[in-house]
Amino acid sequence: MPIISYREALNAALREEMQRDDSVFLMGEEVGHYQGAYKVSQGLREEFSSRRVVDTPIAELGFAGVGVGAAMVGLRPIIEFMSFNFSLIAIDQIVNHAAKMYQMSAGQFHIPMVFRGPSGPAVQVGAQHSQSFESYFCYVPGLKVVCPSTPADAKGLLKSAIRDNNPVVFLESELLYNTTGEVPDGEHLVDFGKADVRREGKGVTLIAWSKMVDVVLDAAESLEELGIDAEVVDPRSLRPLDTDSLVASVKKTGRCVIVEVGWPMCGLGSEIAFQLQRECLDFLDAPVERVCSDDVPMPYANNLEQEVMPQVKDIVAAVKTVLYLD
Amino acid sequence: MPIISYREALNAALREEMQRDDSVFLMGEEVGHYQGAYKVSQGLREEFSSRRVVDTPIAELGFAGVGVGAAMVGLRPIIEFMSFNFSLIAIDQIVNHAAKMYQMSAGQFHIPMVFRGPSGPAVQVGAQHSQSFESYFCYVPGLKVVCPSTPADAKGLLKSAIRDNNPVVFLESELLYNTTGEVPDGEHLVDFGKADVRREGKGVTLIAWSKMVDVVLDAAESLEELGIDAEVVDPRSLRPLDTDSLVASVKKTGRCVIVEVGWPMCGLGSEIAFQLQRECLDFLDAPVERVCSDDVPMPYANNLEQEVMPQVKDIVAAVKTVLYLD
Amino acid sequence: MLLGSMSSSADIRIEPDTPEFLEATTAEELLPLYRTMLAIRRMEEASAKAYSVGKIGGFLHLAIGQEAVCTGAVAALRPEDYITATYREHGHIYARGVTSRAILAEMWGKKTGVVKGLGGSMHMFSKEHNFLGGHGIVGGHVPIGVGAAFKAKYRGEKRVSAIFFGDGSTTIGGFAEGLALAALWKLPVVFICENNQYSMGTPLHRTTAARDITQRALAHDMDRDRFDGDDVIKVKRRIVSAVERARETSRPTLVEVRTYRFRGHSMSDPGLYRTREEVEEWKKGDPLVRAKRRLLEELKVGEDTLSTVAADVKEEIADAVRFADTSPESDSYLPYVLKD
Amino acid sequence: MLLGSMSSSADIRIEPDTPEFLEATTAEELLPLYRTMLAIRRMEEASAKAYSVGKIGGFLHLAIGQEAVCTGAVAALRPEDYITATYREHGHIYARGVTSRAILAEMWGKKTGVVKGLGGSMHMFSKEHNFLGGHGIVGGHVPIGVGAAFKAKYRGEKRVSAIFFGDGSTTIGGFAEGLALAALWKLPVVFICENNQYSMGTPLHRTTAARDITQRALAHDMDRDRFDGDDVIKVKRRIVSAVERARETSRPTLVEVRTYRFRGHSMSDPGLYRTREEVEEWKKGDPLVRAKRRLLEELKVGEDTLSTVAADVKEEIADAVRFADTSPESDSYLPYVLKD
Ligand SMILES: Cc1ncc(C[n+]2csc(CCOP(=O)(O)OP(=O)(O)O)c2C)c(N)n1
Ligand SMILES: Cc1ncc(C[n+]2csc(CCOP(=O)(O)OP(=O)(O)O)c2C)c(N)n1
Ligand SMILES: [Mg+2]
Ligand SMILES: [Mg+2]
Repeated sequence: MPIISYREALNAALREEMQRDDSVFLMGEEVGHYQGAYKVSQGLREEFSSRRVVDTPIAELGFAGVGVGAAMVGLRPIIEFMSFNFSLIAIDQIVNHAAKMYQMSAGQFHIPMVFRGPSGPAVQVGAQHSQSFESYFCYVPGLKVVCPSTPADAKGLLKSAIRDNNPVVFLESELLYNTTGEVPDGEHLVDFGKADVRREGKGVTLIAWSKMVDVVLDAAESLEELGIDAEVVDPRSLRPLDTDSLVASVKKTGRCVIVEVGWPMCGLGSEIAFQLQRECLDFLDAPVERVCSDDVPMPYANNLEQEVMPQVKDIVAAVKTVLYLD
Repeated sequence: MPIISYREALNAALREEMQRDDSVFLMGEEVGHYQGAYKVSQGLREEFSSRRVVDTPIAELGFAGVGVGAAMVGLRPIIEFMSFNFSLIAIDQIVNHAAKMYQMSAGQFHIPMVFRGPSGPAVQVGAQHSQSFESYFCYVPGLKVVCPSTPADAKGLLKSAIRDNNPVVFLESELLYNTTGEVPDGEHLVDFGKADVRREGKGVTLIAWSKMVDVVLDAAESLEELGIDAEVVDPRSLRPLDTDSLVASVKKTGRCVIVEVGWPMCGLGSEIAFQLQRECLDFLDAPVERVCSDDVPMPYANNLEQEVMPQVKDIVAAVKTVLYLD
Repeated sequence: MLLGSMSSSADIRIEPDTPEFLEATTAEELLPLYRTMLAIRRMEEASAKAYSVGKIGGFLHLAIGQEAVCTGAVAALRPEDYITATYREHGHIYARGVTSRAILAEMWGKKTGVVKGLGGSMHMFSKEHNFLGGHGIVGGHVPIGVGAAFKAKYRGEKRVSAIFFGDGSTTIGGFAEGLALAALWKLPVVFICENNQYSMGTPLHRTTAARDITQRALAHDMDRDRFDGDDVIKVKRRIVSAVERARETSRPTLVEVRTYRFRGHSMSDPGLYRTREEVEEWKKGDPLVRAKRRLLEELKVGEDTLSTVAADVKEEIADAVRFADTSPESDSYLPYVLKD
Repeated sequence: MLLGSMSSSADIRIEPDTPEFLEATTAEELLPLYRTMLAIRRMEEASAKAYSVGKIGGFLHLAIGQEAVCTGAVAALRPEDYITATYREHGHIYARGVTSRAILAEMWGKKTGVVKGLGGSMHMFSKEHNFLGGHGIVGGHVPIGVGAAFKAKYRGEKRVSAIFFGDGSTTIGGFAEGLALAALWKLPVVFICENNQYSMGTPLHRTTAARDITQRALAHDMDRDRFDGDDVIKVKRRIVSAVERARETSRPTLVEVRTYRFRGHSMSDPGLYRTREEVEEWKKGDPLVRAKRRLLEELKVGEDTLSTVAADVKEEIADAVRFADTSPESDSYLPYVLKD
């Protein structure tokens, strides 16, 4: 299998789906002439013309709404947010319009569209550009939410998202665009609602998604040195969430640490913890722990940014807590 | 103590704080000439003039931002959203600006302001007007979130919110505006971060806020008939959250049902459940349960709306579950 | 009269209310439009009544007084054209061909409603009629209507997207962005502002510094038009010219139609912010009265014909009410969360 | 030249680049402005260098080429006036009086930075200087600046709020709403669009259908002005008239200043969307070159004076770099989540 980057995998998914179906188009700031702020859409305007790779002015609410309207009448829009931080400006279109149209119209209008772009902190981009809003989108019935952590999942989940008949919020990570991995050529679909056990283990379950999977895998290495055998599970799609797989892992290990780069309160981690305690309270040998970013707006300075974000050492410490070590 | 309505209690808080401090002003759609869409600001324009009771055009993002700017330079704005459903349009100003200004400016600019208005479903107002966003605001460091369930708390918490030096999201309920209760005249402040045990009991802890407290109190009556002795705790302020009181109650009862009118996934209920299992796993005789609205956009028809929202019978059923009855 | 996009706003002419300014018409054209307006009026009167006895819940926004705008504008469109509207959309969807039965049953929250009781008064949709709703967030539907026009252009279809909104919507960002994108991309949109002088209790002069809503078009060199909405034929003619420009040259137009709602913003609004005199003054321009007078006086339609129309409408609405009353309650909403 | 709000946009005149159109000035006035511009240029050159070796992280947006706009505009304001700006704000905050030490230390993420390393390049604030930031969400700061003007009027203070933003910000709702509210409420705002022809890689003609950004003012009968931003004295004069109108009559103005950034949008942008010729053409209007020429040729300032200025600026920036280099790392951010 060819080894390509997460960015190239996304690009391939876009290209293949646009080749397959003329109703698919990409719209957003700098997606065309500029080739994408993060070059995810590299070459697409040349291949598909400005009709299908549409540069927009800075008007997130407006062009997200244009996507909703176009989806109602039969197109399959992919709306790129240059960063999901800017999706807050457009969230009314996502939550109040895209997610509700199918129900409000009693099934007459469905919204086959994707909102995608990088989410979560990058490097030193400050408080307004370093946020994670998984839980905002997961909260809303009518939306699906996915979050690939590998190039192969990036491709397979994006292709599935584009073919889905519902609005899908597709959260990428700027920090992952350059990571590489094996990715199947051509048709490669990853279904939603299927977690991926990235590492098997019996001592503790570590749950993470997107960029945090890498950090957690590193932590698992460190833990191994300490003789702790960690299982790492990546839910991949957050809504629908593959609770069964998460529960199965925790039933096996009896302990769980959820690692997310967002803030603690009302993050997706709490939801997962709720579900775990409900489904397998009697299997829990310790409370479910979570490691999140500190509960602060992201500071700019590099040292502080590192302090804020979950690090291997924080994960190791949390694992020791649930193992009642130290 | 005089008995007044929740609406009048809010009105009194606004009036008293505006009398006390000229830097306090109220801004929003129809707050002045029209006396408020729900009459919360009745009479205020007559007393304080249009300078301090400012009618706006329909431009939630804009006037929320005007509030943030005015707060930066020394005023204490109260921004009314005619409904918190419309706060989504303005949420960028709340999350990206109001909540972050103090940190981004390294403490130079603080934002002493209140965003207030009705939140949650009313009666048959449909999918776009029936939403609850507690968890969106609770997620954000830099915000405080409060949610009064009684007239006395409405007054005391609103006065505290107006005096707070941070942005406070103040969630009212249209369904509570007409409820009445004893409210102290004049100076009456309720501190944030102090839960209120609305009913003592030993058999199960029921946690609810805003309008759901009434439903839960009704459920407690029904439970009493079944011989179940429920404790009802209203956190009142959701961020900061009085985890200690919630934990104390659950340590006593060993069982907990959280009732919220929002959707299940990533609601505040999951956060509370996370904290409870972390703080008192060994005291839990059953998993923490939650009763939420069904995970759907709100339908219009009255019978369906009732089906969607948490009812006494749903709460009773959940309590039976955590008591392993039936 | 189409205003060239370069003219300054001072050029705008509101036509005086004299017969010479009425657009020529025939009984064949006007009578069906009159019938539509009358049916909308009677339907809304019936819903007001139903609301007061609790058969309808939630918010109910009536357009009584404004019927000529939706009726004339919808008549200017072809069936394949798209329509997007606000919560005040009963007239638009009726004019588009959805039955009074389906509309009233919807407000009653019944299974037989146009959206099976899931949407209610504010959220009616009909795919068959290219009617894209019925929306409750002020300004939110504007980009959606622009999206429908985007699709028409994308597909090379000669279809127009008509977007209706109130005067109060013109300050919100969603409207500004929708307008800007349609202008930039030259999309076949007709933006139709139903300027009924108020957004809830706020008169237009407290909503905007401009004297005229079509000034917004100047920012984008967009075509614009502005006129009184009391004469349904005039509305139709003027909108036709914007529609055909959109269809043939894919250029959007911002149209402002001056009108008035005779009732409150919604059923819960006593309308204290307007004087009785003001309301009475506007009622003199009642589009139904006006159309009826033209039919009788200018177009020589007999009283008996109009009586037949009135009786026919009365029976239609009575039947629709019976239908709504006797329809089964709405049932499950669960199939409509996610599409397979 | 102030454009009356009623004039059609066709009236707008971009002044030709000939000496007769230069506003009269003196060496006393121009020399300090020149020094400011030079310091901004050198400071930004130093930060570009620091970025390339990793001393600065995140996004870094330079305004090299645009210095006359912030320098001239800030000179038109009084210390009590408020300023709100974008992420491209180094020049504005420097012109306002914050030291190059505090600015560079901020970009370096140091404790001695103007916001203690918490904000970085994009988020600088100085309460002492009535400088309200440094904001990263396009359009988001516009209503905030309007809010500062609201407070001035609320308190009856004769203070003006100047809001800077790019050409690309003019399509977003936050800008539209801020503009509309300032017009409606007659607030003392000067909206200053730094039209550098591009928003990232998008040229203005792909951002808006209008030929000119000040057309947006026509929608609100707002005063407007539009001119080239290469001559710092002209910028100051033209902004002064808007500022004084705001101060004296509480009327907002929309000003568009045409300018150009010589570098990419941010450090990571190679700027492939512009031709070398285009960039070279604009560089001929370099505001520093222009000011220097005027000082030498028209105002007879000696070469030696200018050399002294250059040396002085060089030393200032070298010192600031040393200061930033040697300052301690930023420490705790925790005290800045909630104020007591
Ligand atoms: C974003 C948003 N803000 C506020 C409201 C509440 N609201 C509903 S209708 C309305 C007035 C709208 O006035 P206008 O646009 O003139 O339309 P009209 O009702 O007169 O037809 C308001 C403020 C809303 N639905 N959406
Ligand atoms: C709401 C929002 N959308 C997108 C961006 C990403 N972005 C940052 S600057 C920029 C271009 C802005 O162009 P312009 O307003 O002309 O200002 P300039 O950078 O030219 O000074 C974009 C798209 C953002 N910061 N905020
Ligand atoms: Mg109106
Ligand atoms: Mg620009």
